Amino acid sequence: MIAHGAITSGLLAALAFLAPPTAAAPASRPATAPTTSTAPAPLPLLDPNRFAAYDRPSDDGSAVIVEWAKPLHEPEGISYVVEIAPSPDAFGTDRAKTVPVRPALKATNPKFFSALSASNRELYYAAVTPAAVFPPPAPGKFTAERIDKLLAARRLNAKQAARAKELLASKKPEAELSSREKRQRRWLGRLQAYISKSDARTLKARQREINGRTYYFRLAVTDGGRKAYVARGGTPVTVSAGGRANWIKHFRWNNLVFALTFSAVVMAFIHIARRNPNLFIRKIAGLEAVDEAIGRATEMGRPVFFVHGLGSMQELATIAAVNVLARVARRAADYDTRVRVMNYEPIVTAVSQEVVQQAYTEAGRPDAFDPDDVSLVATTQFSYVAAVSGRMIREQPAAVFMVGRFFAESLLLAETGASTGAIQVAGTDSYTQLPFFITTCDYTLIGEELYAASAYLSREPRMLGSLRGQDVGKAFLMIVIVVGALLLTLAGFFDVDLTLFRDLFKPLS
Amino acid sequence: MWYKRTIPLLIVFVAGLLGFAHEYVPHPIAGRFREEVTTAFRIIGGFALFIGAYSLLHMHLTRIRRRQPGWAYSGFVFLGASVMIFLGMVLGTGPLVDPAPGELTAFQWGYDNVLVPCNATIFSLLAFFMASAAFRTFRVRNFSAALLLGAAVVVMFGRVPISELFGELLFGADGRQVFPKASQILMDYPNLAAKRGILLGVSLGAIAQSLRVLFGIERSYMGGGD
Amino acid sequence: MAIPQAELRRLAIAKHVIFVLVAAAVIVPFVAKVYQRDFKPTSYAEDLFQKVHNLDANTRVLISLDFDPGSEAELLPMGVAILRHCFQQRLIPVVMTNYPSGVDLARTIVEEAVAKSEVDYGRKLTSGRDYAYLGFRPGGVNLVLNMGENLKGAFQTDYYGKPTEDMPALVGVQSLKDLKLVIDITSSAWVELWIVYGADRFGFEYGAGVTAVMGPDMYPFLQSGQVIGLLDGLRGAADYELLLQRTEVGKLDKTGRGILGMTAQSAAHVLVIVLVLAANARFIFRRATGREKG
Amino acid sequence: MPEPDDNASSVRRAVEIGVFTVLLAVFLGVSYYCQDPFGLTGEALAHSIGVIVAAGLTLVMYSFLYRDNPLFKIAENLYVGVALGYGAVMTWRMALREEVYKPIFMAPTTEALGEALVWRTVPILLGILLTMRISRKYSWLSRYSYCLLVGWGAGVGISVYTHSYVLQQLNAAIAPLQDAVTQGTWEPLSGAWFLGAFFPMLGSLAVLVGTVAVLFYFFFSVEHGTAGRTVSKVGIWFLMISFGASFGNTVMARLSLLIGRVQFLLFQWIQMDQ
Repeated sequence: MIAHGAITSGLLAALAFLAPPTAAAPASRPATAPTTSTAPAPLPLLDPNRFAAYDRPSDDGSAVIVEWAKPLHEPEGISYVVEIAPSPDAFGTDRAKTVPVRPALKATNPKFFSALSASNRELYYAAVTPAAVFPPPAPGKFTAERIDKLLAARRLNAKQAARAKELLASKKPEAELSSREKRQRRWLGRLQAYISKSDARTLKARQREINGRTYYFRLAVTDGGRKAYVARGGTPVTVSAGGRANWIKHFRWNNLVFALTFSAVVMAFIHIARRNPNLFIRKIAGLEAVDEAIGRATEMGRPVFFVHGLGSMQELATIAAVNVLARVARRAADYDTRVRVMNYEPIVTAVSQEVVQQAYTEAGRPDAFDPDDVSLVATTQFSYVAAVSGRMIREQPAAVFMVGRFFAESLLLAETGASTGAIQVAGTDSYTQLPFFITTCDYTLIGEELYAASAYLSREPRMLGSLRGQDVGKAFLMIVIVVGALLLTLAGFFDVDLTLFRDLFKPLS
Repeated sequence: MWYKRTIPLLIVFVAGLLGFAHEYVPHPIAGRFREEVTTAFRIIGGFALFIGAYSLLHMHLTRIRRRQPGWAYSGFVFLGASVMIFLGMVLGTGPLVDPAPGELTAFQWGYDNVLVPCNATIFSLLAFFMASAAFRTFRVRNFSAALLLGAAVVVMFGRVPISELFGELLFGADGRQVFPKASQILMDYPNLAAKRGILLGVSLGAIAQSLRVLFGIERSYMGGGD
Repeated sequence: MAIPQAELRRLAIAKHVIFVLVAAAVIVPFVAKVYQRDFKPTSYAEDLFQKVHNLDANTRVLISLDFDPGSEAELLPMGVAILRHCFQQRLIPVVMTNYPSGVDLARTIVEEAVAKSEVDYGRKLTSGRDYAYLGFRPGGVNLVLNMGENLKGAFQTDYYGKPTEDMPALVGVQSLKDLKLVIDITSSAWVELWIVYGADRFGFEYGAGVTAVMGPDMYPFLQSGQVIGLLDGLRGAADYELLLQRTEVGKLDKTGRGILGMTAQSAAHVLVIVLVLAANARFIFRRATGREKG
Repeated sequence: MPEPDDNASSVRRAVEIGVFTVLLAVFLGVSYYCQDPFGLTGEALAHSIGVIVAAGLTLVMYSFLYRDNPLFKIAENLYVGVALGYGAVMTWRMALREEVYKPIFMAPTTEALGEALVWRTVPILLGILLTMRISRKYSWLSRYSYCLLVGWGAGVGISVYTHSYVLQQLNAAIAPLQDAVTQGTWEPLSGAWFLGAFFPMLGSLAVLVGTVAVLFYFFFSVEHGTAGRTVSKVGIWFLMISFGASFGNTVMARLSLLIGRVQFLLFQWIQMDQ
């Protein structure tokens, strides 16, 4: 034992004498052939204390990070190689692999590393995927041998194996096959697909297992010929790490914070609105148009049309439309004006009937309600157009409300309504149809204005509260956009680095 | 009540929480979980397609049964549907085998020559109605409508190649791009700004809507009943 | 104020006169064979074209044709042009659709592009090797999420019933993460679903072809880089066809539906513009003279 | 649903029937002359008849331009039915056959069958539950699967909307104004300065102002004072210009569809040379 130790220390001494061995050996080469070229610049020395390997954070365990300090002086034409070995004593044998890596500064990758830390601006990193370096054996092709193996593993029975082999060997062209043979071939296709699918799954599991093992790393800098290891006292430094699957994506923190904060605000306002349904919400100008239009219809003694569009009862716009209808019907009942509701959807029809009946009851004239005024007029898009347009021309309504979800029919309906000279009020969140309403109607509730109008009328806490919550979100966005743009503009003029500020809102995935 | 409402609402909440949380987990388990869940949803989605077909047929059937106005036309819905199902499931390659590349079956004939022309034509009708509305109803009622129509005219003109010839006629060879450029500027700046504003607002609305669903405040998607 | 019956009848006549004018504006350019074949492609179409043009041979490009025959006129020429470009560049297009009613339309597009490209580039194109047509699967956004984890699991067979597992056209494509470029051609919200549930999560570059109705809505995504190139309506298709023809002058046939349609499009637009201006000039004049209320 | 014009005079109806008969004859004549179906066999015959049917349906659809009529209604309903049938067949072929029938009934080995049963039984049961929606009595059962879909969608939605819409757009919106300036040339008032620096900066400023003003227009929590009204007015201007752009593009889209049909009629039905 002692003798052994002595030999080791002796060797170490000898090595120290020759030190640095790795750098010295290639460096001496030009000296032996000084005539061919001038001596190249020495390879940079890398700080062994800042060489490390660790699991890549926030990932699925598929990579290990190797990091080292960027040398102060980095000559042209040098590159870095990482040596990876499954055990510390495997270096130098064929069990260790050498991988060229292209390093980047840690600060340039905000996904995995913080740009805040000053040291990240001088540290290089490279990601190594062990399964790519030590690939698991590829699953065999689907041959007779493979079939035998599958048979041995009892994944096929003898009959299946025999049939598969026979089919595999058959070279009969597709056109000559009988329908039974064709069916068998399709079976073979399915079998092959099934086997390759399970092979792919096995491969993935093996790769994951390989990535999870611990590996040993050495780093060297090279100019193509010479190679200098990161060394301490002449010995290459070995670091070790393995890939681990992590549980949180740290780089999505801004997403998480926004989502949670915004959710909390919305939920809080819904809660507040439940207690106080008079939560302030600005009056929507379009709602005055509703009263005006009904007033005019009363003066003229003509009906009011309420056109629902094609939306189903699940859509926000339709829910909002029903709230607006409640108001329209109530006013109409007060003034004793007839309201005709044009429906496309059976469920919306039922809900609308209820709402109109309720309005008449509230106005104290339940007997004035005629269920036929709220009817399902058609079941296809264009027959709806034809039916509603026909009624408009015949009955000449004084006011037409088009509220809800609209598609291509909006233009035709609005045009017919305009041609009869009715006052038209529209409201929809179908942005593609809004241009037509704006140019043909006297008043249009645009997108969220419709929701706001509905919340204003119904005082329903969930609508009211979430509208207020969204307003807080909007205020935040407006402030960030204005302040952000100004800050960045000023920073540009005064040459201040505001990358950090921008990273606050950078979405990473 | 418990089975009809409470458990479904619990399912919404738990499924939603898992859907939300797994977005922040890099562990392969999260990926595998997503794969399994989305595979399951694809299978469920196949059944969902039938509900749409059923409710449409049911509606037309009711129309025929109750002799509602125009009920006879609903017969053509059944005619079209049954012929297509017959061609697709019985004739030709049958229900189990797919056609080869380039092969024409009676089913595809029906698709190409009935469904395609009808579907493609019905929306082209709007070209006519739009032109007539352009003359009869689109009016510069106020400043807003004037801006809208002005922008529309600029875009309509700039988007077609004839504007390059007009430009050349008016401003010489260098002027070919005047009108296309004008429409592009309109798209690139004011249009972008407004669309972004709408997008931000609408997405906040969508998030709020998701939250209401998640916490069982919004239940309209569940349909009627207790 | 009710409009008198005489006025209504006059309006109805005006309507039918306009219908005839529109039909004439659209038909005459084809009958007279007046085609404007020279114009400057829009920059966003050029961006998409260059992106496809600069991919290495054998790169897999996923093309999702999410529309039904209702938008065929605008979107079919785009699909054909992009697929032909892929074949020209020896890329391997992988085509799918999210529309059950568009399955055979997408097949038509693929087969048309294949037939034309076989003539143009003089090589036999085989399904499963030079291209893949996967067809439709239900699931909506869940399908996209599923493809992001395991594409071949989502599509176990292609449209023609062949298993995808060993398909040469899909070698190296385990999931959406392995793709460099995805192009969605659509008439619906799918364009945004592919951004939200696809491009932003799985890291591929994303180009879009949309109907003109949706074109203006795409600008926020173009500016933020979430969409790298855009074909906007029939004009977008014409732009792409033009760019493709310029790469091989005289070799490709000149019957691109987009380019041919541009003259009719021009004529019809001019008609609509004249109608809008004339009607509003009359309106403003009458309002100024007090004959019509604002 | 009464016809919009069932009081049309019998004279008018007679004229309409006459014109229709003439048009039908013309259609058949043109079809015969251009397509020559009787001189063909096999696939060519199928193709030629297909073109005639398609052209006929196209023209029937356009008869709606004259007025709503029975032929149009027949075509519209037929189309709805064909679409339905096509959808049903495709649902079977590309969804249920691939996801349910094949893995279970056509499993290549027992092992594959076992795997399919393990992973697919629950989703299939949930799918069947979903179809309970069509029953009045048991429709509540469908809630179990529907709630799963809706809940998952909502949960994933919160995260992805925050990512793709809010953060991505916010990140693009807070671009500094002078980015454009530094790219351009610094020779104030020269042509190159206007094009390279001034206009882009103006553009960025317009985008900034427009985005904020539009957001403010949809802000409902405060009563708009004078300043508020001004900002929200600017917002509405931006909205109007963008609606104008959408309007122009929509006109373009609809005309493109018409052009597509005209191309079909001229080049495939009448077989005009291109």
